[in-house]
Amino acid sequence: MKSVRLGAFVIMSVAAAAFGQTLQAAEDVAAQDTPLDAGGSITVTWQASPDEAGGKAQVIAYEVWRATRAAGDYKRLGEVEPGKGSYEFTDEKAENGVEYFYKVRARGEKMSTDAAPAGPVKATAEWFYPDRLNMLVASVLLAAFVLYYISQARAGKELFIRRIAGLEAVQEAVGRATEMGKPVLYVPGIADIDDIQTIAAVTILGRVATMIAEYDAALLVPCSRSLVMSTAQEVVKEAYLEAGRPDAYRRENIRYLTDDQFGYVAGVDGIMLREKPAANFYLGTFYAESLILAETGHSIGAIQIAGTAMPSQLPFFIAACDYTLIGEELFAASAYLSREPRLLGSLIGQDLGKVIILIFIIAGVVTAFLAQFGFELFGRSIALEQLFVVK
Amino acid sequence: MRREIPMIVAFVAGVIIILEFFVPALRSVAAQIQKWYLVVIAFAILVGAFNLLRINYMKIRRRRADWPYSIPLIAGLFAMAIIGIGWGIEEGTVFDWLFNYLIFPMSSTVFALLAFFVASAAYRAFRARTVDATLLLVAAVVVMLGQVPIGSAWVPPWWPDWLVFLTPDWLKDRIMDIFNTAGQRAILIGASLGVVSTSLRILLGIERSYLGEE
Amino acid sequence: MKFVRWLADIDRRIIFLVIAVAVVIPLIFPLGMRVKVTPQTESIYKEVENLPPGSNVLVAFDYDPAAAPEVHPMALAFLRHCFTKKHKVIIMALWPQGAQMAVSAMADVGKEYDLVYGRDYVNLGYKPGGDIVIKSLGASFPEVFPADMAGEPTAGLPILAKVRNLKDIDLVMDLSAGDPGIPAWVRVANALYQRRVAGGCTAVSAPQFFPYLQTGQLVGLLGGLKGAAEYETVLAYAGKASRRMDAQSIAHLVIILFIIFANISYFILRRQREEKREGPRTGPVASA
Amino acid sequence: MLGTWIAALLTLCILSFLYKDNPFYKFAEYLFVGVSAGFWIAYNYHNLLLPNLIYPLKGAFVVLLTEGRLDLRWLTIIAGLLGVTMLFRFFPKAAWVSRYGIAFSVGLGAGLMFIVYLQANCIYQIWGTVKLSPVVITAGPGGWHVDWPTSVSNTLLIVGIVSALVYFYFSKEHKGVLGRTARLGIWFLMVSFGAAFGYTVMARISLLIGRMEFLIEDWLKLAVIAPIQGALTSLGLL
Repeated sequence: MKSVRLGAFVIMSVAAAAFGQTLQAAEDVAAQDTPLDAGGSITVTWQASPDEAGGKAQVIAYEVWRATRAAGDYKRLGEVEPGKGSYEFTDEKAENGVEYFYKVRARGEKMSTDAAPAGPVKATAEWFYPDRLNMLVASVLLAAFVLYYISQARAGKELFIRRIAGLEAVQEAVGRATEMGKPVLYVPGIADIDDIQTIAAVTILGRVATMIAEYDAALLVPCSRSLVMSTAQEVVKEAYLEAGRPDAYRRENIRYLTDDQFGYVAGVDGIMLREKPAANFYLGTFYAESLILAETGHSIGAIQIAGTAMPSQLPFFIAACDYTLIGEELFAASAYLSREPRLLGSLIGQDLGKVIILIFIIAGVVTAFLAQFGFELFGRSIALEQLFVVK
Repeated sequence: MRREIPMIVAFVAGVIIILEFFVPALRSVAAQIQKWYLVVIAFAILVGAFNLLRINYMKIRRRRADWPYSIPLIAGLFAMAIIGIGWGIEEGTVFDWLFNYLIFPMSSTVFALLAFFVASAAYRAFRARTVDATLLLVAAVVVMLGQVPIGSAWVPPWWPDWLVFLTPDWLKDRIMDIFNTAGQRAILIGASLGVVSTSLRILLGIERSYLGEE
Repeated sequence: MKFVRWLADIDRRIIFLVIAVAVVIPLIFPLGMRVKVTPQTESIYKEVENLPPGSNVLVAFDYDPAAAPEVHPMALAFLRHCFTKKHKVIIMALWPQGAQMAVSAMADVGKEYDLVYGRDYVNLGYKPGGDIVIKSLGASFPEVFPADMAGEPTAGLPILAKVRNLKDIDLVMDLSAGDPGIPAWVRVANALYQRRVAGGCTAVSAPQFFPYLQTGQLVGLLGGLKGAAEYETVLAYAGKASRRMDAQSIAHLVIILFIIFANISYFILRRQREEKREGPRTGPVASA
Repeated sequence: MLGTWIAALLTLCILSFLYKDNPFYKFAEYLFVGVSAGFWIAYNYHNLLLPNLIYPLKGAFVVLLTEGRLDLRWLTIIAGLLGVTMLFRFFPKAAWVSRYGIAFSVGLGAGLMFIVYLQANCIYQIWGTVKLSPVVITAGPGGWHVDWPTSVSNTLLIVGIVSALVYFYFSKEHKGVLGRTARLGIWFLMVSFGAAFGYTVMARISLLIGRMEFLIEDWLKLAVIAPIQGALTSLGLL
């Protein structure tokens, strides 16, 4: 198909030349390595042929041709429709390190004209997004804060963490279940293990499971993802071992139901109605199922502790559960329950991050206010917001 | 060694993904390993399915309470999996029919249970016991009224503009724009710090309980 | 007093029954109330209205039948608007059942317009991977979707001749029921490729997207059934969403009445000093 | 028709849960868990396993046979190996092998979330906040004017965000100024939760409307009443 069209075009071009008409070429043709990519791509840009806007001859299309020598045999890569004024074409099939030349051909009805070739140009992979410097600074700073306080904690520095009511209640809930001789139900959310909230939930499960093993209550963990189930089994086994009760570990109590959101909810509701747990934990990523679980849990009289960073589901847990860990508190829970210095240290690092953010917010608000009166700093208008644009 | 090498695997995978954000050259590498994860999930689901089947099989064999219900479970699982893998899952297949007339109605009915639970939770929780509960209650009622046409139906057409702040419509928009944005934003920022430090702890092997015992 | 105590601790099944009745009655006997259009809806309408005819609009069907009662009417209204304005509509889905929702939407809307498949609209079908898919669209459409939903090659379709990658899309409309959805489109299509992104979502997820509206990452937002009814109102036609709003109104009133009863009984009982001491189980306790 | 009946009966089975646990709900629940688990197995097979493992390897194998060279797609074998480690969970003694698959997934997730949360939820949200001026001034014909509505709303937003962030401050006891600010933060959070709750009610009622429409329109009217009418008509009774 392509070769047929090409053949037809050669004939037309010859015919037009014979009639002595002219078609002006595209202007300002330039080729450069496509910025910020993994290589393998060159961007060709040009301006419209002067004939395009009401000239003698009409431009039907701009064709982009490529060769490895300026005078070499050009191969057609593709074409772009006219009508825009300035054009861009991305050659995605360039090999890294090879020098290329690009020609833009303005194709008219009866003839075509080539612009002078642009090049040589090489495709390369870039090693840094300059626009993302702010993200890099933020990442490095936060990481540094967290690591600094972890090392402080390791060195034996006393670290204070405020009371988190929801976590104080964990022991009470487990104790109650033990007294009543009923199981504890732990729902680690419905996301898979690549979700950090699930990972947080599973690490908290480890701390809770140690407590449960010590109290000798039963623990039920229905999972909606195989990977979560597998991880939960490892974590709970380890917890029972740590508590010196490896015999009490029941692998079959940490079970998979289904990946399906509502199928899973139906299953967990069934477990609640029949096993009648005295304490329910809902920690991790939750979507609509939050309230179905929490209301069913309430109807069987269980004490309920929830925690999620999903802003849309927090209201339901707040309304239907006894205690709710809000957002960041979920991520603090594992550190809080274990009291392990290294984990506590990372919490303090987070707090320092928060202080910096608050300082930025206040400084930004002040400068936004001043900017209205045309205040300038270092000869530039002071707009802190520019620092937070990530491309 | 049973923990160290997996920890290195986790570290390498995570660091590549983080670096890819800053280093364009790593893009295809990162895209590749993200695909690998999909393969791991595909294998893992077999583990889950086996677990589900085993527990229900044991239930039937040992005639535990409610054992007869395990039969439709096992039959349903095999039917769906075999039909889907064997004959495809596109529109118009048996698999699609089963989805439309078995899974979909049950799924959306479980979802719809929320209409009832929203009411019962509101009835129980929205009582003006404390300042917190009162704020929760007032905001919820105002927004609920502002949401539906009937909420502002009592406002007469000649209602003066300077009293607009007394209409549920207006109040709802302000509450959503100001209070809701403020609250959600604080949660988002706070949680992101928690996520960053949790990620770091995992990648650096400080938090490793997910790997189980030594 | 006995009644007040009964009211304070009502069997929740009575609440359930009342809710069911409140929803069913208006469905059978509609009331025909009017909805007020919010700025978030208005701005999507204007966005579509102001695009020159023939603009490329990408509509992502990221929802499944479960969210259809809310989101599907939005899809119908938005598609109608696009086709009335003669825009080209490129349909895709990040949710497995989204592509089929699109088929059913086109079956409804398509017959009202003189549309040619491949020229006026295309259904590219479903692609798993969320963010990653959108990111790849930034590079190339044909590479991500070598074939459309029916398995036909997309290479020859006139509508895709002008759409090579996301940069050729004038407006993205994401109809979303969860994840992947609006955040993914905002994160990638808007943040990385500076596309205009509008959203339609279930009412539950709407509040979390208000910050996006404020930062301009989202052009506009249709929130839940009300958003759909509002869009029907600006387009001046009465669809399913408008009828369902009546049932909404009654159900909302009923729930508010329940809340009022609950509080009345609570205050009467408290005055009688019958209220038990507040334990952890008696209400919303946020860790403070 | 058969489908509508099955769907309607299953809908009623699930709804019966609202009254209390009963054999109908139990049946629907077990069936639901089973069929949906099967659904996701088939789904993952078609959408995850085939395109990400089988097809690339098949393609690479063809290239090896026809052109005799190895291409990058062979790297997909690593994915296969990681996947296979998960299958070791079938053997409790060797279950630890699955840690490779788990660790890979956890590490990948940690890396992805690190960036995603930092960018979309942290930096962007700060960006949306730092540009707010607590007092908005506009230049008008008679000099500068204060735009009161926007000013009040901006001020409230800033106060709300700052105080709610203070609530999440862990390393000091919430007493004194800190305590009062955190308290204010909680109030903002509570209003935000109440609002989100109220806003959601609508969505939930919508879902019920959807189910009820199905029961009334598709099932009662078309699958129950219409055939009865038809039968009566054909018998000459109507």
